[in-house]
Amino acid sequence: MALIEYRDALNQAFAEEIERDPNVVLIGEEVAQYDGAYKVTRGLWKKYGDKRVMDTPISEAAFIGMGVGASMLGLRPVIELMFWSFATVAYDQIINNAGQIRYMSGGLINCPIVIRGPANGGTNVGATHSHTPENWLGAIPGLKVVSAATPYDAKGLMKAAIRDNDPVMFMENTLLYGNRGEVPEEEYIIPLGVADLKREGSDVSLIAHGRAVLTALKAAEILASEHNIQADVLDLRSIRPLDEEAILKTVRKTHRAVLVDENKPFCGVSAQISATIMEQAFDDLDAPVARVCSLDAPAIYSPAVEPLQLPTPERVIEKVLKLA
Amino acid sequence: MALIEYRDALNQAFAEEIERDPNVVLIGEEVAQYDGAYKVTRGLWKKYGDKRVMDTPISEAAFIGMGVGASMLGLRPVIELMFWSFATVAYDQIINNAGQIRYMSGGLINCPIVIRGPANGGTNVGATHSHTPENWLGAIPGLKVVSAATPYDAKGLMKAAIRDNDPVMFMENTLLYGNRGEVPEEEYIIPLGVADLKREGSDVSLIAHGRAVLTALKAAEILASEHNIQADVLDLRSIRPLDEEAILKTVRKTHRAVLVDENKPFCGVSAQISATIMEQAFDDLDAPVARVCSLDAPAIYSPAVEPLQLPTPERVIEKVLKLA
Amino acid sequence: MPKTEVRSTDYANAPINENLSTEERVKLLREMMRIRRFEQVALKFYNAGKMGGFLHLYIGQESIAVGTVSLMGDNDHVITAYRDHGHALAVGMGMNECMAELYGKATGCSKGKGGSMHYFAPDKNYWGGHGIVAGQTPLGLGLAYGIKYKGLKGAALCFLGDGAVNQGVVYESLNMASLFDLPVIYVIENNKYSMGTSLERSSVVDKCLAQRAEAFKVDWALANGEDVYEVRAVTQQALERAYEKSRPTVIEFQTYRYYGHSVADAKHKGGYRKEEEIERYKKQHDPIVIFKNRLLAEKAITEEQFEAIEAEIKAEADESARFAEESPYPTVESIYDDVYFEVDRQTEAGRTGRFFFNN
Amino acid sequence: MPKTEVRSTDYANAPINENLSTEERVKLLREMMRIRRFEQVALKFYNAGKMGGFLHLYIGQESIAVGTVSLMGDNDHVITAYRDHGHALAVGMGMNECMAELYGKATGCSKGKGGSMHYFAPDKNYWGGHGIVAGQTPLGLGLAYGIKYKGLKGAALCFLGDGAVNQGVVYESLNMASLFDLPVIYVIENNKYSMGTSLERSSVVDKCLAQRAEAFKVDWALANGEDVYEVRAVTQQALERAYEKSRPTVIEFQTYRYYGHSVADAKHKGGYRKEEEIERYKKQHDPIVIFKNRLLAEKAITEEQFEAIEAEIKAEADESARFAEESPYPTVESIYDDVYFEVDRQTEAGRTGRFFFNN
Ligand SMILES: Cc1ncc(C[n+]2csc(CCOP(=O)(O)OP(=O)(O)O)c2C)c(N)n1
Ligand SMILES: Cc1ncc(C[n+]2csc(CCOP(=O)(O)OP(=O)(O)O)c2C)c(N)n1
Ligand SMILES: [Mg+2]
Ligand SMILES: [Mg+2]
Repeated sequence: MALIEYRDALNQAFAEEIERDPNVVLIGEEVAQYDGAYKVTRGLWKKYGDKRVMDTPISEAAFIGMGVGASMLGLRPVIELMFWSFATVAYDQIINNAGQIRYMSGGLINCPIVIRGPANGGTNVGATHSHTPENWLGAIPGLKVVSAATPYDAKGLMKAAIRDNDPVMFMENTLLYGNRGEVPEEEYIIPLGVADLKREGSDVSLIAHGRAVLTALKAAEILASEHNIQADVLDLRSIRPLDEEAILKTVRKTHRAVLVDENKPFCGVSAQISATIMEQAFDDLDAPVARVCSLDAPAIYSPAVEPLQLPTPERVIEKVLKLA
Repeated sequence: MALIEYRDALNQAFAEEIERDPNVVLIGEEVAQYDGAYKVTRGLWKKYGDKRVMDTPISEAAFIGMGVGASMLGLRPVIELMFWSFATVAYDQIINNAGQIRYMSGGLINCPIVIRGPANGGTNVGATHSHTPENWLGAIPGLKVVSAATPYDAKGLMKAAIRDNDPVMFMENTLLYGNRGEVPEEEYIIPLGVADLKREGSDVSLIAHGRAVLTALKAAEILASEHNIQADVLDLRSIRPLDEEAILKTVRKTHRAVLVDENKPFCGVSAQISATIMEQAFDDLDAPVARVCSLDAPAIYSPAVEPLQLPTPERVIEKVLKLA
Repeated sequence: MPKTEVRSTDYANAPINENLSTEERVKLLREMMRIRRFEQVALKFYNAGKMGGFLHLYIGQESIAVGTVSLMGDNDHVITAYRDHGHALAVGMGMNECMAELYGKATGCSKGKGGSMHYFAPDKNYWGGHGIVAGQTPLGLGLAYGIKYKGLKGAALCFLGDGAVNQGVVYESLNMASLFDLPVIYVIENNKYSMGTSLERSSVVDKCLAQRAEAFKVDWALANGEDVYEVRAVTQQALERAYEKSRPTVIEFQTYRYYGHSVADAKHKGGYRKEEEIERYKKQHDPIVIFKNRLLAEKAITEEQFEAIEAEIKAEADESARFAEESPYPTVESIYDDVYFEVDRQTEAGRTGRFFFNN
Repeated sequence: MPKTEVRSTDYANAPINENLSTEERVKLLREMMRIRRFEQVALKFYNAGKMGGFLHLYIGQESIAVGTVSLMGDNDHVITAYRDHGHALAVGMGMNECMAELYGKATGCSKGKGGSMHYFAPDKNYWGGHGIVAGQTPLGLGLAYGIKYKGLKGAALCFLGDGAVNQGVVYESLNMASLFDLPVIYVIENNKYSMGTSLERSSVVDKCLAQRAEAFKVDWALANGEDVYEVRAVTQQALERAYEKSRPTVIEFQTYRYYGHSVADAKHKGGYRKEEEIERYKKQHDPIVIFKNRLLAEKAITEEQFEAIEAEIKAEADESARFAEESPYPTVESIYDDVYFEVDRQTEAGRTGRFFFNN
């Protein structure tokens, strides 16, 4: 297996799907001639040309709406938001047109698009550029939401997202783009709705998605080496559909859960997971489910402070130790 | 005390605040000459003129942004969204400009605006017009979110919202506009962040906001009369700030809670409340916290079916009986 | 950029109209009458409490939907806003599924899920019915983009109101249509009011709204929408521009709605517009009366034939109400259908993970 | 609507310029030099890893911020996008708080919370510094609205880029500015690229971007931004229009950025733009060189005086880096400050209910 970067794993997924299906087209700001602001689409325009890889003006509402309209005719647009934060200027097109058109048409219209891009804090770009909208979008029935933590997952999930016949909101992470991981040569697909137990333990369940999975894994190592606590680390991978069985399974095994989530806490993904465990595994709990989220304020710029606004292994460990 | 309609209670709040503070200005589509699409601003343009009550083009992003800009100079715009659902076309202005500008400026800029309008399903206007964004907006630190269930609360909370120096998202309800309730002649204000125990019981806590409070109250009556179960009915009134003490108090009293919420369940307000109880009153619970939310799909149009998509007293009762 | 030229002022002589057979001419009239009658029946039953939500009537504007849609070929597509019954019937949707939709019945065109504002018939190249003002304009762009991507010669007709032009997404779309040479035709149905706000109170224009297209080097035309021949002649030029040059156009048709913005609009008569104004339009500018008189003059139709059509259409509309009345409502369980393609079909993807979160 | 006329082509003779004292002229040059030097120092320490996030340099465009801002009176306000250091220094912000902001220090103008893209100084009528492309344009409208509401004679200068004009909210704002007679001046700083995309690849225009204002009957002007006299002359006309008629204007200044879009923009040299192009602008169109030569010709300044200013400014900039370096970082606890006015002040409202939800 090759050791490749997260961005290149995505890039492979795009290339393979462009080759496989003539309806797949990449659309967004700077995705073509510039190779993508974060080089995720590097080389694709050069290889596949204007038709398959298309630069747009800074008009997110119009180009996402255009993608939705084209998808109604059977195209499979894969649309980059340079930052997922910029979804706010295209929100109506995402929520109402991508999200509701199938329903409002009684199922007559399908919307097989992917909207993708980085959705994370931690890069000192300030509050407007550091939103984590997986809870915003997961809250909308009609949309699917995916979040990938590793190169392997990024590729497999992206291929599934492109082939999926529903609108998939795909959350990447600028801090992960340069991470390397093993990705097989042969084709593979990771279905949406399947969580991945990234570490096996027995004493506590750490449940996370996206970069928080890496935070949880780090915490788990320290818990094991310094506190003799063995943690399950469950990577949700897909927020909606959600692999509730996997969540319940780990909780029923360890009887304790700490949710690690770069979302803010109020109505964040972690709130939903906590409520789920409340509703379905209450009697299995030996302690209340705890949450480690981003500190509940707009993202601070200061490079010295922002890392501490996100969940850290230390905060995770602290919570785990309190539960025990 | 006069028995007046919810819309008129709001109307009184506007009139009183316009008279009190020369910086208060009402802005929105059809709020002036047309008296408001739902007649909430009836007569105010006639009385106070163009300067204080202002019609706009159908340009929500621009007029909300205009309000934010004006508020930076000290005005107190009260901006109507004809439906809160239309926030999607102005989302950037709400989330990033109203919500984050104070933070990004290190506290140098204040944004004392109110954005208001109906935020509810149940009127057979389809998915795009039936969003309940209190969870979307509550999730944004920097914003405040309020939801009023009665004429009395509507007036008192609106006055507090207008005087508040932070951006307040005020959720009304087209199905409540015509409801009558007692409103005192003399001036009063209801602070944000204070829940209201609308019914006292001992066996179970029903926690709700907005129109769901009325649903909970109906359920409570039937529970009392038919099942001899006495329910506390707690009206949150304010989503952010949230009166957690009141929530914990009722839960610690009854040891059982059913959350009634017209939000969809995924990352809805009820998810946050459930997580809160999990975190802070786990040991007080005799049963898992249950939720009765809108059925988790886009809002259906059909007038015969939509009422059943929202929480009903029957669904609340069913949940309560399961807990007991 | 010059206003799109239309050579003749009697649009009956425009190439696209002069070769119309008698049958085709009568069909134009008939389609307009169908829309009007359908809505009159809908209004009756709306007032009788059979429907919920809004009912935005198209009555007074029929010539625009019928004229434009009558030109559509296989690769042409339509999309519009919430005042959508006219376009729906014009593309050939049946009154039955349209009326049943208003009743919120499972037999409705959108299974009772969309309602008045959300009619759809993709099989007829009709993509809705959209409730968020101007939200459909980038979708129209996307249809045009899709047509071009597939290498087809066709156009997307995207309708919007005179109030909708003040949503920014319209200008984003115009720039992109022009930049990428997309065959989209934005048709502004200027009925002079957006709810209770007159054009003058919402929009600053030089000559007209369509002229704003110049900012993006998009061709435009201003035309009188009351004459279905004129509508066709002007639209045809835009279609040719789309087919031959893959270039967009903005057309503004002057028109008028007789009823309120939606049914519950007490102020529309004598409030924000004078009763005399409404009466003047009805008397002097009614697209059905005008076209009927023209066909009578052309001897394409007789008064008796007209009445026969009236009767047929009345029967069709009445029958649609009966059909709607007798149709079943959707079940509560069906609330969860049509949310996800994969779930509906119970594909592998649709069976993996949890999709709905009520407990 | 005619392009705003500027009578003389030597803008030194424009009324607003001809009466400038020598001191005032030198100050214009000095302010431009301040911006450049500040950014050069910032770049050095950015590359040394002292800062995070983006750093969008204004170098090459200094004449625009300095020229426009030099005209501002007490009731005039400024707002801009993320390329905001120039406007910030031009309104009189100190290098110290600006540099400290880049370092993310508590002594920064936004307490280290905003960073490079989010400078603010309301006491100097400077309202940011905004990261979302064109998101500031309705705020500019609101400043103008607020000025008018308060009965003041003033204007809001709202800056945006050539790529930003394709956000719809710009057109919504123009329509409203025109409709409500609001004294806002939109200043497009056309540096020919939005990130890696040339104007031609993003925007269809007839004569220029500013001309799009005609669609809303808003006056406009296209001007060369490299000459600070021209910037002042053209802006002054817009200000007068704002003061006297409460009417908006769109001005487009042609300009150029020497560096990449932000510092990490490998493709800006020899990628999306030729090295020769950059060199040509630096050699022939540099606003500081041009103005320096003019002042030398006018005998308003000597080469020695110029060098003395250089030295002063260099000291000021170096000192700002020292100040920033030695300043403390914000505490982790301060993350929760500046979210809510009421909480910060612990008013009754700020002590009621829970505001933050980490456990
Ligand atoms: C974004 C948005 N804002 C407001 C509304 C409410 N609304 C529905 S129709 C309408 C008026 C639109 O007028 P116009 O575009 O002229 O179309 P017409 O109704 O005349 O056909 C308004 C304000 C909406 N549906 N969506
Ligand atoms: C809504 C939004 N979309 C995209 C971006 C990313 N972005 C930041 S600056 C920029 C280019 C803007 O170019 P222009 O307006 O010409 O200004 P310049 O950088 O040249 O000063 C882009 C695409 C953003 N910040 N906001
Ligand atoms: Mg209209
Ligand atoms: Mg630029």
